[in-house]
Amino acid sequence: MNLSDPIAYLSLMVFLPALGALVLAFFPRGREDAIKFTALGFTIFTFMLTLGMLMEDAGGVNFEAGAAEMQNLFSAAWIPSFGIQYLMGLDGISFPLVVLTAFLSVLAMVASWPITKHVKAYCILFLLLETGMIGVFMALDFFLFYVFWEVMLLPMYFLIGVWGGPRKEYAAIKFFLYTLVGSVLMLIAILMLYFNSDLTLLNSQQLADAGIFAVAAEGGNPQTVEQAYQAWLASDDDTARRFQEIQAETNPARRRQLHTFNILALQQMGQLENSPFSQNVWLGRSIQWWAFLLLLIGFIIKVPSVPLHTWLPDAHVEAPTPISMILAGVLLKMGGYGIIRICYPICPAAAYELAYVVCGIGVVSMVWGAFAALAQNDFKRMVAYSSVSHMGYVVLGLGVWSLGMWTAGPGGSATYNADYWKMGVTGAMYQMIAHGISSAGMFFCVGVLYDRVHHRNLNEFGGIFGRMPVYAGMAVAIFFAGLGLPGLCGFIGEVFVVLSVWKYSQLLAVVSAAVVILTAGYILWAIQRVYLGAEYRGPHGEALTPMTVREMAVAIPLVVFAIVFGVYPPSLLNYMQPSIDRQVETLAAWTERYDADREALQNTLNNDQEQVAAK
Amino acid sequence: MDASALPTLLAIAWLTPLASFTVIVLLGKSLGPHGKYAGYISVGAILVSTVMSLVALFGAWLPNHPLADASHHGASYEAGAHGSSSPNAHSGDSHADGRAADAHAADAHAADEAHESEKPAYYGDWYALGQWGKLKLTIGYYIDALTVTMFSMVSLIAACVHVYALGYMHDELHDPYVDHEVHVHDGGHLHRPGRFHRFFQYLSLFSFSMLGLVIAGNVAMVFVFWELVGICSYFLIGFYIERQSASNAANKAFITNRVGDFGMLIGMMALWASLGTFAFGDLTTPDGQTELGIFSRLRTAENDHRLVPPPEMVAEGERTFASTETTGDGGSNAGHWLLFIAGVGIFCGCVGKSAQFPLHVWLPDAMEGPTPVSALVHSATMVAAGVYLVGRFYPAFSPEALLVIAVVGCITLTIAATIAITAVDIKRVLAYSTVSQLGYMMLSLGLGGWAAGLFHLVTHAFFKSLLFLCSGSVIHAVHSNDMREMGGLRRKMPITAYTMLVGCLAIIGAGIPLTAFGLSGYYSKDAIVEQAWSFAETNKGAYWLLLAMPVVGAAMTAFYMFRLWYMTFAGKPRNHHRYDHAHESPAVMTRPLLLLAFFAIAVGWTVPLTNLSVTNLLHQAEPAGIAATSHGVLLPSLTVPAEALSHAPEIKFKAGLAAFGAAMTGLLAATVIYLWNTLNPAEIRQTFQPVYRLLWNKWYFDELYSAALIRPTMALGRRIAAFDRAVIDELIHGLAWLSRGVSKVFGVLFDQTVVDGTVNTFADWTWDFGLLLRRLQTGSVRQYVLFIVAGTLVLFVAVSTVQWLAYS
Amino acid sequence: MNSTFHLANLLTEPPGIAHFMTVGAVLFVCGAMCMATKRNALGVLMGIELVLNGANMNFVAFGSQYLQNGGEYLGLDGPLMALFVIVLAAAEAAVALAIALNFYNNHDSIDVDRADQLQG
Amino acid sequence: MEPIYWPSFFFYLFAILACGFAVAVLLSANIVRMAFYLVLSLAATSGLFFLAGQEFIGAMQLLIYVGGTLVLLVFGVMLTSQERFVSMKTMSGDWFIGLMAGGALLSLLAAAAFSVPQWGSPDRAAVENLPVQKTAAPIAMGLLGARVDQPGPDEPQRGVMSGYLLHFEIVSVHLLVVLVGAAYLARAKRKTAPAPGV
Repeated sequence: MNLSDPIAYLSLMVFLPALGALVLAFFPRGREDAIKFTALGFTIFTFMLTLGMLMEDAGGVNFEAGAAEMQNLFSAAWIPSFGIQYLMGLDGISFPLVVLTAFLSVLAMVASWPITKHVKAYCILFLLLETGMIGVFMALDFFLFYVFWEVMLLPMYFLIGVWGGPRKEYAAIKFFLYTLVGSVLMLIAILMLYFNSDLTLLNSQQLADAGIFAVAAEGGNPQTVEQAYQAWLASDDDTARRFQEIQAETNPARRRQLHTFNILALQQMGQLENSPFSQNVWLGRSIQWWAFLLLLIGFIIKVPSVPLHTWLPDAHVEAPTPISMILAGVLLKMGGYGIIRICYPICPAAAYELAYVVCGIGVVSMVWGAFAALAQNDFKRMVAYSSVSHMGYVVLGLGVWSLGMWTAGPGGSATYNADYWKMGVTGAMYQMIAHGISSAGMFFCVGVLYDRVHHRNLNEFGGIFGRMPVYAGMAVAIFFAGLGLPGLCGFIGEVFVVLSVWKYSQLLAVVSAAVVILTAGYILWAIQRVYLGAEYRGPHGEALTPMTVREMAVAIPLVVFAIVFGVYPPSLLNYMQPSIDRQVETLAAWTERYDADREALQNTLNNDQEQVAAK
Repeated sequence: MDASALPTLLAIAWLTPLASFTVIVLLGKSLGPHGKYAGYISVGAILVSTVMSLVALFGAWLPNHPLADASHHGASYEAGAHGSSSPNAHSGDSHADGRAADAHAADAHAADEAHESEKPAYYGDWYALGQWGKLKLTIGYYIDALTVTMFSMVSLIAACVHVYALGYMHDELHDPYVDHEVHVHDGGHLHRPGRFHRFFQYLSLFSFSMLGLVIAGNVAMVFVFWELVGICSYFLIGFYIERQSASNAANKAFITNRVGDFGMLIGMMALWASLGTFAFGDLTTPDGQTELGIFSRLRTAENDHRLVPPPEMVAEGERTFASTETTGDGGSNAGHWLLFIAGVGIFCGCVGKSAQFPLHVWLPDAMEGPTPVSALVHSATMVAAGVYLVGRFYPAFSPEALLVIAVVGCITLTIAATIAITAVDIKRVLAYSTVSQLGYMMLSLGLGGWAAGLFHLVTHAFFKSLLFLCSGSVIHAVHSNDMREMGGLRRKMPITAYTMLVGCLAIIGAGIPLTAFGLSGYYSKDAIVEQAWSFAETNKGAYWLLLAMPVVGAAMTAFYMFRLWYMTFAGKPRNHHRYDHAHESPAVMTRPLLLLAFFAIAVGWTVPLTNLSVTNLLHQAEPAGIAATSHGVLLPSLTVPAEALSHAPEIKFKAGLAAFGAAMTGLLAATVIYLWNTLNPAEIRQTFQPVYRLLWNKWYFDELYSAALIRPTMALGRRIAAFDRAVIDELIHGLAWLSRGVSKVFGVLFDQTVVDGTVNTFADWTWDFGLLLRRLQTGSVRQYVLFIVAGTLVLFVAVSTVQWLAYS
Repeated sequence: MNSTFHLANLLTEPPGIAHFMTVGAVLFVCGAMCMATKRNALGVLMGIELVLNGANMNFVAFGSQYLQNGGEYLGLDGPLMALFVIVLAAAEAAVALAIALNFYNNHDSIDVDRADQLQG
Repeated sequence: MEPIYWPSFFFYLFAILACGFAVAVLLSANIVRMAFYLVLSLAATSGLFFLAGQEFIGAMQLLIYVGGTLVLLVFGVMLTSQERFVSMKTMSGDWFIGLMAGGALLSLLAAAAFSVPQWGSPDRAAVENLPVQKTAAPIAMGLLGARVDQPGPDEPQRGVMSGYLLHFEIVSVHLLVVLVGAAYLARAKRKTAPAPGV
């Protein structure tokens, strides 16, 4: 296997954990430590693979920091008759999330050591889950995306339902149903888009960008896009053949469409001037309006946002600690990732129209989650609600379609300046990573206590600082990262988002800024009730022993990253920023065209009416 | 040394405490026995900072920017008068040197003009937190005379406090440390490991954060360090984490500050959305382009450094307010409104940090922290950060925003002073005094007294840290905060007593009136009263209150400070047990006291034979354009007089006498009551029972906030959480139950509450009003006389107000 | 005229109305405070006398031609009013004293705080 | 340096005496001393009246006030001066209230006094050159109904009508009534039982 080929490297990254699951299946029962170490080995190796992309000349492919476009893009036919491809690639938006996933999987596996029940099954499911998660972030074919989405869902159901707390069945079913509803809605949207897509609307450059055919830029014979296009048409590729057939058809009435699941191609189509998704379909709304709505509901269930968030507290409360870490650290990010990768580029007109709804949902979640967190007495539930609140920032930041109508400098004409929008999206992305670290850390901190005293009642804690000073110090650091304290990771994302919102809507900006008070309120109050105080008066006080080395191994990396990302954001932004800028600039340019179109349309309508009136 | 060394020097001064913090965090207790060397590391770090700051000031700044004599009042007064429309009421009988000053005026004026736009400042970026097109959030520095002054002041005081803390926190070196204020379940006291190193770790982090705040080159960076000092304050207030009161106070402090930060965020957003920059200074990028900072954008050289919202701000304002309202010159008001929002927003942050009304409630509770913390964080430096930011951000405050600042400052100084009169906890008296003095600074800044306010910031930092450290020494000696258990201590601890007396005299502004000789507070407080006088004379009407309150406040200040001193050090010991055990503190604690006492006396002076004084240094940092008289746009009747106008001899004369008279009145009252015991405080308390109760309960702010904000918030949180549960469990039954329930509830609600309630309420009101009036009929002749007197006063005030309203 | 107050000119400038008014104010306030603080009815009475005197001072000052500086001038009305005040003060003192004696007879006390039958 | 203006000196002398004794009245707790201080204060006030050029008023002040009213007062003091009433202490709280209200009133009045420039010191030369006038006769004329200081050239009747004859009469009758009333009130009565409800 040649690892310098993206198809091999990326596939390995995705399927290595699954492979590990397969290996574990042959392990004899009873060798629990061996099973755990093997599973840990696979997660570590996956993580090494992701890190390997950061290093040049390390063998294998590498991820270039300053590049904006999709990197390591590869495609292979999977189900050609439906245009389904095995298409994957990474850019600045997905790559950090993949690294985060692999990183948190390692930590979660380390945190899984206290699990004693059905260890083998647990590890297998865990590894399958990791495959699903990484796959979701790398898949660029809608069908493939959906498959990974579902692959991730099922292990999660079992992990909560078998290894969970007292009400685990209830929580698992709830999680499953909610997510399934989201998946179904997403499936409907995918099919809507699929059956209205048409590859033949795209020109050769767009097709190349979408990975329909590869352009050999280096190596023996560098090609131009056109050359590659011709070469592709001449090949015996099934899609190319049908592409030519349709193009050759001269009678418009008999002309068919070449449907595709390719997300990148769908993005291109969605942003066309005469997008096939803009036709009216129902209730005077266009296809993309409905598709956007369905996809959005699917994704905000995952985020989760108010009012579709109630599965989260239950799932978190019942799930075992490592699963909570994964759930909060990675799964929630998929919603945000879906919105930025799928909803906005594919359905820009609908997104433009509904941007306020998205932002509104984000702000409501922020406020709602914060208020609800204030009222919780269960430590884990409190943290779960804080996730709702923090993920609200993500939705808000993704939603701000703020285009400044002025250009800086004297004498400038009114042009679209998307700087504030870029800032918002950057903030949202940053917040996703930061929340991945801080929320996983928070759940871990809860888990450390729960493992010792077997309860999570905030009112029965107190004085932990005196008993477990090192643990308490790290926990406080992580909680402060969640609180958005400068110098820790939570601050950067929050402040980027909040500062960018004003340009879009002053009202939302003010409300979102107010959340900083509530956040401080519930986090400080929780810290006070758990860590401060004279002595621990709850049950099992004797079990409060200092942190073990294993636990430190989980907590220290989280604290370190929380600090690094808080102090020096360019460490992360260098990878993210170009892709975000590119996407926002593309959409800003689209908006400019779209607004001009709408203006022209309005003028035409007015003229018509005037003519009617004149007659 | 070249001025280009300044960023390096100050960066070293700034980062050394961070290094100390890191070392202590990582090594902790392993540093010497019980972490003892952590203290030395921390002290060493702050001494390095101090040295670096002083080197920066004396070695790099002053040689390159020689000080002009800005205190030549005649000259600057004349120079300021040119820009003002107020009639020049210069009295004819000025003395010989006054005439000489007039002769100089023209030259000095020309020189001022030339320097007006050339205020030396160094600005640069270290790295960007994020960059989007032209938008850039950076970590950088902005160094001018104010920065250098603040660096020296902060590091100097921090060094004193660090050294002092070596002695004060000595108990924490014991393992186990016994916390006598905490009882554990078996009824005994809490035994815990000492946390000596933790304390110094936080102190170092605080020093780092505070210096970072001062050196910050843009608003975003200020915000970053703003929060960091907040969190250090949180840790230090809650240092005794085992005490419920301490952790409550820490939470309260941080959350209250967050409320202010919320406003600050709004102000930042308004700026960010309209100007697209947070930078204070202008930066020339390597490719030769100039990036203008906030101040240059708002006060361009073309506009003579007057505050004019740039076009993009007007555009953003119009978008924000959808307003087409026009000003007199045809422009839109929207830009000014936005500027006002930005200014007030930024000021909100300062309200939180500097404990101004209505967010002042946290500071007194913050006294739960160890006393060195109170001295450093909660009196001298962090709480002054709000004032510092107002001063730093001054060019961007519109006159209306300044009025808000002044009014808030005025309310704060009055309320805090009244509360301080009844407080019996020695540190709380000082805490309220701090709040009150911060109110003075805000007032001064708001009234246009830029240099006066910041000067008071510097002088106050010295004498207040001195006062706190003295109180710490007392607490250390008697193991109690309650002044009612002290008395006569000056015989036991003379150094503490007399250094504290120096502090008290400095804070009340003791000096020889009408001369230039006094303790540090004398100069700065007089300058504030002068500015208030100048402002009140310019604007008249109700603005006189902005003069009356500080003068009354000065009397109250003198009263409560000397009440404190007399109760603690004079008279007879009230608690003999405590008195017998009292002792003077060790040298490591008293030496910082003596050093600070020296500064409390002398920091207002000019070094003989040179122009070196804090005032002149501050004058050098005065931003371009703020020296002129400015007029409100949204509130056209508002005029903020130039600071130079307040140096007019008539104003100096009147203000000086008023301030002195007020201080003497307060001092006399305190002496009569607490030293001579001519009047019995208990009887007075008895007479003023309701007022006393109001002040004793701190105007019921805590209760009010609890009832109006905290409890509703918690209730809302519970509602929201309950709502979530209801959605899950009762999704199906919900609607039917709701529709049945609503009709029932509505019937009950409407009939019983609205209909019956209205009728009953009116009846109750009438009854209550009657009872209220009945209480006025005391039947006592003497009280009727008082009513008459009060009525006369009210009548006078009412008539003047009506007249003012009619004329304006 | 210089409105500010200069110590050096104290004895070379003639006193003006303001000076008399200040003395009047002091007497008035002392009187008012006597009324407010004394518990002895006769003390209250003395306070009233002081108050009347303070007021009288203003009449005299405004009616004196030696103090005129271009402001209001009461002319003869000033002293006449002052005269009436003095006379009525005498009458008032007589009646008040009678009341006080009566009160003393009835209550065996001269403490005005005891006289609170009008309390609401 | 201008020579000292002696009336000014005497003004300050009497002013200090009047104010000082007034303050002494206020601060003293002993009723007998208070009466004594009051006498001195009122006497000093009459001195001020003289200085203002109102000899007649000054004289009346001495006669009626210092002579008559105070004798009456002292008489009252003696009638009621039992041991427990001679010196009644005021509560500190009352002092404090009084001081605050009084201080506010005093600062208000003093500020008012100095707020009008025309009420300041007159020109010394002009004052010194004023002719000396007798005041008793015009006042007497005024009481009898003729205003000598306001002769109405075009309206001769007006000067006569603007006098104080009527007021004088009213005051005279009033004085008479007061004398009768005071005698009635103060006459010795048998003690009656206190009214119910007291």
